[in-house]
Amino acid sequence: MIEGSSTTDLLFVFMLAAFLGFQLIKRVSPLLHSPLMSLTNAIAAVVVVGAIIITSEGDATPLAKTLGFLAVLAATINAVSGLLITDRMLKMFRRKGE
Amino acid sequence: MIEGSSTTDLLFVFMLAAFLGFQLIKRVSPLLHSPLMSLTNAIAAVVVVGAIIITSEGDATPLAKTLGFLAVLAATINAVSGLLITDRMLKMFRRKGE
Amino acid sequence: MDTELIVQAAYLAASGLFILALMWMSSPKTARRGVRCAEVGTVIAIAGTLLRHDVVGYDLVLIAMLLGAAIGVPMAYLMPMTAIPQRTAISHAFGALAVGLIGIAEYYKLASGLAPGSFPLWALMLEMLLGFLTCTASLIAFAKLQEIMPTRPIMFAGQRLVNLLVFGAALAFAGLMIFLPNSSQYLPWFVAVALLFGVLLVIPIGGADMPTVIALLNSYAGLACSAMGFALNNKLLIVVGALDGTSGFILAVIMCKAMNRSFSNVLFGGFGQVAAAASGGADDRPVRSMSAEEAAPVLELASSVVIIPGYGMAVAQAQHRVAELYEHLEESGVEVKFAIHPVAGRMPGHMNVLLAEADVPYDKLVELEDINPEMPQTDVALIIGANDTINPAARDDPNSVIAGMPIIEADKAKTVMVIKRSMSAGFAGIDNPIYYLDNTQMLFGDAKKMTEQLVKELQEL
Amino acid sequence: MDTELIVQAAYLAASGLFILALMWMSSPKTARRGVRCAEVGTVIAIAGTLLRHDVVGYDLVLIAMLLGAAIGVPMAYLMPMTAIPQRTAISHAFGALAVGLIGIAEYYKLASGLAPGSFPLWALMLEMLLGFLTCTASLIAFAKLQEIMPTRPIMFAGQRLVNLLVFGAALAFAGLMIFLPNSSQYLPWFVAVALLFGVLLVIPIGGADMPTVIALLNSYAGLACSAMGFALNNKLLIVVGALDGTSGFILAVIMCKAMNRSFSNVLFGGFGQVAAAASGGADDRPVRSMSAEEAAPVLELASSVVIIPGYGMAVAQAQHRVAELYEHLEESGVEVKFAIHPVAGRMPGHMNVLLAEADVPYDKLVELEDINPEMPQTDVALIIGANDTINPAARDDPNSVIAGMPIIEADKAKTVMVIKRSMSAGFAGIDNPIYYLDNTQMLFGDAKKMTEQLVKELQEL
Ligand SMILES: NC(=O)c1ccc[n+]([C@@H]2O[C@H](COP(=O)([O-])OP(=O)(O)OC[C@H]3O[C@@H](n4cnc5c(N)ncnc54)[C@H](OP(=O)(O)O)[C@@H]3O)[C@@H](O)[C@H]2O)c1
Ligand SMILES: NC(=O)c1ccc[n+]([C@@H]2O[C@H](COP(=O)([O-])OP(=O)(O)OC[C@H]3O[C@@H](n4cnc5c(N)ncnc54)[C@H](OP(=O)(O)O)[C@@H]3O)[C@@H](O)[C@H]2O)c1
Repeated sequence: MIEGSSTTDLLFVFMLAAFLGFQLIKRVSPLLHSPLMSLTNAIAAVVVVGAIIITSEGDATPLAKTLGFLAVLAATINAVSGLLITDRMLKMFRRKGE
Repeated sequence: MIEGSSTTDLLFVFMLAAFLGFQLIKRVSPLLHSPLMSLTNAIAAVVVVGAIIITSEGDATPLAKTLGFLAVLAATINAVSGLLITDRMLKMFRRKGE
Repeated sequence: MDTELIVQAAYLAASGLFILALMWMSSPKTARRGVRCAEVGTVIAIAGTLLRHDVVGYDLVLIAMLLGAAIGVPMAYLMPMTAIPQRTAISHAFGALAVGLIGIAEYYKLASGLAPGSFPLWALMLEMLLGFLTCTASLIAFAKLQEIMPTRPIMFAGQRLVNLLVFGAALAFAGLMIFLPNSSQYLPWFVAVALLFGVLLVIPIGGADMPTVIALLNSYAGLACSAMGFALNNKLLIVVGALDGTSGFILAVIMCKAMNRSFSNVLFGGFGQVAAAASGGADDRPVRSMSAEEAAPVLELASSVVIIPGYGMAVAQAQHRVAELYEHLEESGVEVKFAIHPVAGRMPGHMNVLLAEADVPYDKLVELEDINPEMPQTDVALIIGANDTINPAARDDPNSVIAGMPIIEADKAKTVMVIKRSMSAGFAGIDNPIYYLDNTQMLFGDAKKMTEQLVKELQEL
Repeated sequence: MDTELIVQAAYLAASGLFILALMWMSSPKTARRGVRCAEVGTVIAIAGTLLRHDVVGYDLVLIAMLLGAAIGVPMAYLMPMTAIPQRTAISHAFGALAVGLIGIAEYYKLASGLAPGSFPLWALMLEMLLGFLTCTASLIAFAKLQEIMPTRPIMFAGQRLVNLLVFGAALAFAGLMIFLPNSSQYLPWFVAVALLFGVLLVIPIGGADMPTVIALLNSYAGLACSAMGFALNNKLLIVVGALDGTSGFILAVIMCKAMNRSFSNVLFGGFGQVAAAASGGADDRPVRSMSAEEAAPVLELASSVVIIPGYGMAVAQAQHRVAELYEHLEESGVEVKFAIHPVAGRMPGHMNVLLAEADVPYDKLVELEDINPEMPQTDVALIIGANDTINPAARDDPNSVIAGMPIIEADKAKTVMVIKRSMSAGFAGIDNPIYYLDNTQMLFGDAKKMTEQLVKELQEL
């Protein structure tokens, strides 16, 4: 197996994901546009993955550690509050009689 | 740049394309299910790409050349007839007054 | 390195174009643009491949492509629209054969250099298995649709066991070739077993169920294409295969749903027996019948008519006459609509293509969910060669073999007229209570002749 | 090598889960399942990352995550629903900051090892540019929404030129750092210029237009995340970024369409001026007004009432009272529906969230296209704090600033009742002819107080 991916691999992934995002979002009911915004915002907090790597590498410089720490903190706040608040909003949507 | 892709790259591409296919096909109007079948069939003829490589490599064995030749032939027939017939079908769909 | 970049860019562009092609198939207004995209995509993919530095001898390829085009073009223009299901089947057979043959060539080329049990070997074996079984399965489907072979399910004692053994053998050979290096001597056996399995898979299925099988084979062919992409490290093939695979799968699911059959029923073969078992029992209750002469004034005086076409219209090739009938009625101020059941005919969208061919505008074609609420206000429901798709037993009789299948509720119209040749049953092989209702009139005769007569009577009125 | 496989599998699974999450957001029935998926996806992504063999020191990461959770949880539960737009803005600022900071750290680590002009350098610079500009832009948007800053557009002479120069400077620094090895001394400058550019982008935009800006910033944040994925060779980040980017983009387009504004109008900043220029001109034509006491019996006797909420309901936090009013009317046998305009309020879906919070069942909320055909048969259209979204000038007056914006045709109802505090204009700053119609009655007052009174009167009837 080859480590790392070629640029064209990454471009394929990006193109497919963009088309997919387009199809998925178009179908979201306008009823849910507010929770959608807060969900995508929360999902984007997955950049925490990059922040973790930067912070905890063996050869991380103090600067990298500081920046990484802040990034992990910011991303975690987003992920946690974003997901919880989306759920809180969605919990309120009820059909008649539910 | 690294030549060739890792297996996980390919799996990412497959997963995204499958999700995308699912979203796209679900939206096709039932009116067009027949042309859709013949279009996807025609698109699949892109395996001709693999057939060309097999046939025309410098070190291709006679067996590979024979098999490749047949494969190119079969795939080309599919591509050409499939695309033309899909278009022929679609040309017939008209709105009132068109 | 630079040409490699161009090749990859070509593949990326081609993938994007194929995706756009499917996206634009969502509506008849953009669908032809979609086909243009697919054409450009194919050309770009081929051009990109010819640029590759490992591609050196062009002669054979060009001869094959010219020959292919020379066969493909007339094929596309001469094919009658009624033969579309057969064409799709035979075309799957060709496509799958190509995949299988490429698999063989690759195996001879690559296998010795690959580690036993490595991923590309798995992909190669899957590619060949799916390719060859789809090839013969599609051929059988073609033969059944073209009625070269008996369309009834072919059954024999111990069939399940035989199928299982053959499938097991295919897996065993595949396993040997994946884990034992230099075991290419098994390849011919493996191919033979895969081809045989394809035959076994389809023979127990009745001819009328072939459309579902074809959609499923479409899906298998797509998976084979993806497997080839995995083996050759080609993302374009993976994308196209995945799109194709999901397309076939979803169409098969839609058909199953519209027939209220379970999907596993299809996946594990062996259906069509239901239809074969229950033979069409026409019973002795009286029915009312009418001649074209009597029917024409009723149609003319109606303010709304819903035409419900079915398989009979396709068999009789009556679509052009039906279109004439529609035009005459519209001219006399009758509001005419067509009600299209998702599985009317023998393939998805069958009625739509035929009526489009006869120049009926597509905004006159209404889907099941939209037309049913209007049926009670409809003066005449004119059924032309449809049977199961309007059978009220599906709605009313929980013991019917088609119980739960959604139907067009023609029986709710004020008057029901049925054009068919006899009292015999449709595809599901069961009786239809709608024929015995008080408001039903049978117009016995061939769909084409009867509509022709109706048009003549209308002209004379 | 083996853990690498597990890590990649975790990323693949997380991507799939995020896709499912968005897929299930399509309907309120499955949306909560979608959030579950997103949660599991995030956990899997983090767990996979912690397994990587280049990740060795856990302490800092764990502290940061615990701290983050300790801040995030109370934030989520204490946030009032009316503050959602602000929260989204500040959360974008945090997210984009994280992306930018990671970019800096990566640059110091990787840049010296990369060839000048190579692809990862491009990706890194794009990541930082988008990250930092989104960060300050979101902060300004937050400040405007929270009214810490003046909400009116801030303009100065030569603004366009300054913006252009700053953007040019950012590109110049980026170019230097991409093509000249060891030019890390420019990094602080680059960051400063990117931060400044974010500020400049948003200050000329009026506070009321912030929702569109926020959607667009969501899209930028997504692109930054994808760029980071390209730089770090991480497909999960690319997928998430692309999903996020398209989501923000599509929402922005939807908002623009519903306001009949061109999209470039948003992209190049500088809007909101229209609203600032045309000042709300109340003219002297007479209007009819009514007290709650007079209005209650009219509502009670109606057989159908359509409630049309707008920004005023949100400002007054009147949703709970409105829900009570709805219940009372339903109990007295009146058929009540809510008509929801796509840009009513100040963010997409604003009214839906507020009414859902007040327990109005969502099947009572009807979209614009579906309610308009019913308006002429409606007895009372009760407008609560909406203005532009029901302004008939958009339909009738081609010279209006909102000409062509789709509206809810409240003026077609038999009686129109309008709850607002004065005759002053709405967001677009223009007069509304609906107030002067013969069938219109104004109910002057705060939305919350007025609905409260209506409920009281209804109880006493
Ligand atoms: N569309 C698909 O994708 C698909 C796929 C798989 C299965 N199927 C099955 O196919 C069936 C389709 O239903 P359907 O209502 O369209 O048709 P149907 O139930 O198969 O009935 C067709 C009727 O047409 C009559 N007919 C045959 N030839 C005729 C002619 N020349 N002139 C006039 N009438 C003629 C036959 O009666 P006479 O012999 O008395 O004339 C028969 O009753 C469903 O059961 C469906 O499940 C469809
Ligand atoms: N939703 C979005 O995503 C979005 C995004 C960007 C822009 N916008 C814009 O926002 C506008 C939304 O339209 P809209 O019809 O909802 O609202 P609007 O046109 O902004 O009008 C709101 C009305 O509510 C009244 N109001 C304010 N506070 C009130 C209170 N406490 N009690 C009672 N009434 C009160 C105001 O009149 P008084 O002062 O006389 O009370 C005002 O006329 C559109 O122009 C849209 O283009 C929306």
